[in-house]
Amino acid sequence: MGGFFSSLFSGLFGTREMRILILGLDGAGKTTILYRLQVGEVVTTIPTIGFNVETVTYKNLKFQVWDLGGQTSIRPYWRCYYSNTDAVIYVVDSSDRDRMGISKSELVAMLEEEELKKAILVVFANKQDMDQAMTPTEVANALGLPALKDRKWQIFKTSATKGTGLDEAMEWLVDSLKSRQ
Amino acid sequence: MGGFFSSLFSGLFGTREMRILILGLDGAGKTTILYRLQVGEVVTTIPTIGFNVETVTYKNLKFQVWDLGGQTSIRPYWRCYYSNTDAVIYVVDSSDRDRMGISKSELVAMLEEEELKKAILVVFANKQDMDQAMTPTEVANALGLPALKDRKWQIFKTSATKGTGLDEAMEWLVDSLKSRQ
Amino acid sequence: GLNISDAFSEPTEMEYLRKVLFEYMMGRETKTMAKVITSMLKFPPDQAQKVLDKEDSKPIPWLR
Amino acid sequence: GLNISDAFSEPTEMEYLRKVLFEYMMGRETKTMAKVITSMLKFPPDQAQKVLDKEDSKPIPWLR
Ligand SMILES: Nc1nc2c(ncn2[C@@H]2O[C@H](COP(=O)(O)OP(=O)(O)OP(=O)(O)O)[C@@H](O)[C@H]2O)c(=O)[nH]1
Ligand SMILES: Nc1nc2c(ncn2[C@@H]2O[C@H](COP(=O)(O)OP(=O)(O)OP(=O)(O)O)[C@@H](O)[C@H]2O)c(=O)[nH]1
Ligand SMILES: [Mg+2]
Ligand SMILES: [Mg+2]
Repeated sequence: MGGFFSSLFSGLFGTREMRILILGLDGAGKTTILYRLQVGEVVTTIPTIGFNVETVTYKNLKFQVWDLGGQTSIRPYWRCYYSNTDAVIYVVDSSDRDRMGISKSELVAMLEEEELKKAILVVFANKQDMDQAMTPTEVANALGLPALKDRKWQIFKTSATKGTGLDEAMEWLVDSLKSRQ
Repeated sequence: MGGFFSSLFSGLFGTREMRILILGLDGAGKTTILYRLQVGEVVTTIPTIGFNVETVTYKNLKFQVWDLGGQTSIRPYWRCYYSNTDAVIYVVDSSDRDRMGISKSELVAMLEEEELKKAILVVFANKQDMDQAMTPTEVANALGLPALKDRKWQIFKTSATKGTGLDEAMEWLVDSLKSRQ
Repeated sequence: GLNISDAFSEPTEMEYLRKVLFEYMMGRETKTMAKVITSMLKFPPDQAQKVLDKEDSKPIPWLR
Repeated sequence: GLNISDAFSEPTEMEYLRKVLFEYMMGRETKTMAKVITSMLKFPPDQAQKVLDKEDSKPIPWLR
């Protein structure tokens, strides 16, 4: 899609489907979140080798939401999906302390990409229902979020399986997308 | 392409381009032959990883000629090209006595395919300019041609580099295709 | 799934796949190329069939 | 050419490639899928570019 039509459609807010990517390491809960958002239920997932793409309607806004597989060997192909992306939902398994560093590297690499320069970032500190879960503040620090420049971002504590925190996060995202215009 | 249009066009002989495959082991001389037929010259070849497809005009007839790479690892994919084939030019390096058995197996496997049931077979006993070259009769026997059933076939001695024998072979092929109906 | 190194024993196959895919993606001889691709990558039969049916439904595949 | 076992260290990649190719061949999200394919199979830059240009020239790729 050329930039001309993109701009035209961004102008007529509400006409163009917003494009959202759900990214994060394998097992973080991306697919669970996608279907929580779409059908409001917890579905049984298998590791995503490829992607899921669904239309999600939230507060009368339509989103085309892409949930990409997060396994190590297919992470390098995330970048092929960046074009025309309005927002990234970055999902972290808050109980997976060992891989917080890897999660940070992937996030940093992603945010360096030109095509995502204007994308809004929402981090889901997921699996908050687990005992060992790091707090959102701990997660934010581990990912280096406070140091981010020129980026609209926010972190939310979520539990995709319990269904907590998702609404607040989506509400913030919708407002941010709208105010960005 | 559906069978309907194929038949329709076969009926209007001369309208449909005939489809010809050039097959044979790697190094047999297939690509050399293709370009000999098309431009009348010996071109410098490299092993074909993939295929070459050219339109060859012979005696006012147009052929779509496919030259498929013959290396062991890509031979299994020859069969993907069989559909709607009118004739197969099977090229043998007559000086390659060691691999005559392999060449036979590949030929036999090919002729068993349903999609080639009606295809005419022309064998080029190629590289006749070489001292160690087997005679066409020897090649024919080594390939088991005399035992073929329900198959219109002929063998010709050729040298693609010297340019000998190709005319006779093509003449026979054209006549056979015409008389076939 | 199959390991790709089982599927492709030689670099030749990789180069071949690339060549065939390129032709397919450029819209040339797509039906034949589709057969090669689905067969090289061992598509499950139902998916291979869907792909080939799709080819047949393409507009004006004149003497493809 | 590159050996495919260098290119794909894991069976996961083979399955991923199959999935992406299937979507591409079924005509879904072809531009994005083309990017993944040319990048997984390490198309030479000029060929990758040709493929992507071809995608851009396809009729009515509405909000592709
Ligand atoms: N306890 C807990 N488990 C969760 C939560 N969210 C997801 N899970 C579980 O985590 C596992 C992985 O979830 P998925 O949604 O498949 O993970 P993914 O991020 O899509 O993983 P890939 O597809 O491999 O990239 C599943 O067993 C989920 O049920 C959560 O908030 N709390
Ligand atoms: N002496 C002699 N050499 C020939 C003849 N025909 C082909 N060659 C040579 O044989 C070698 C292989 O020829 P190609 O035409 O590339 O063989 P091919 O059958 O296309 O091989 P692949 O593409 O690997 O399947 C080249 O060096 C040719 O010049 C011939 O009639 N006589
Ligand atoms: Mg998943
Ligand atoms: Mg050749």
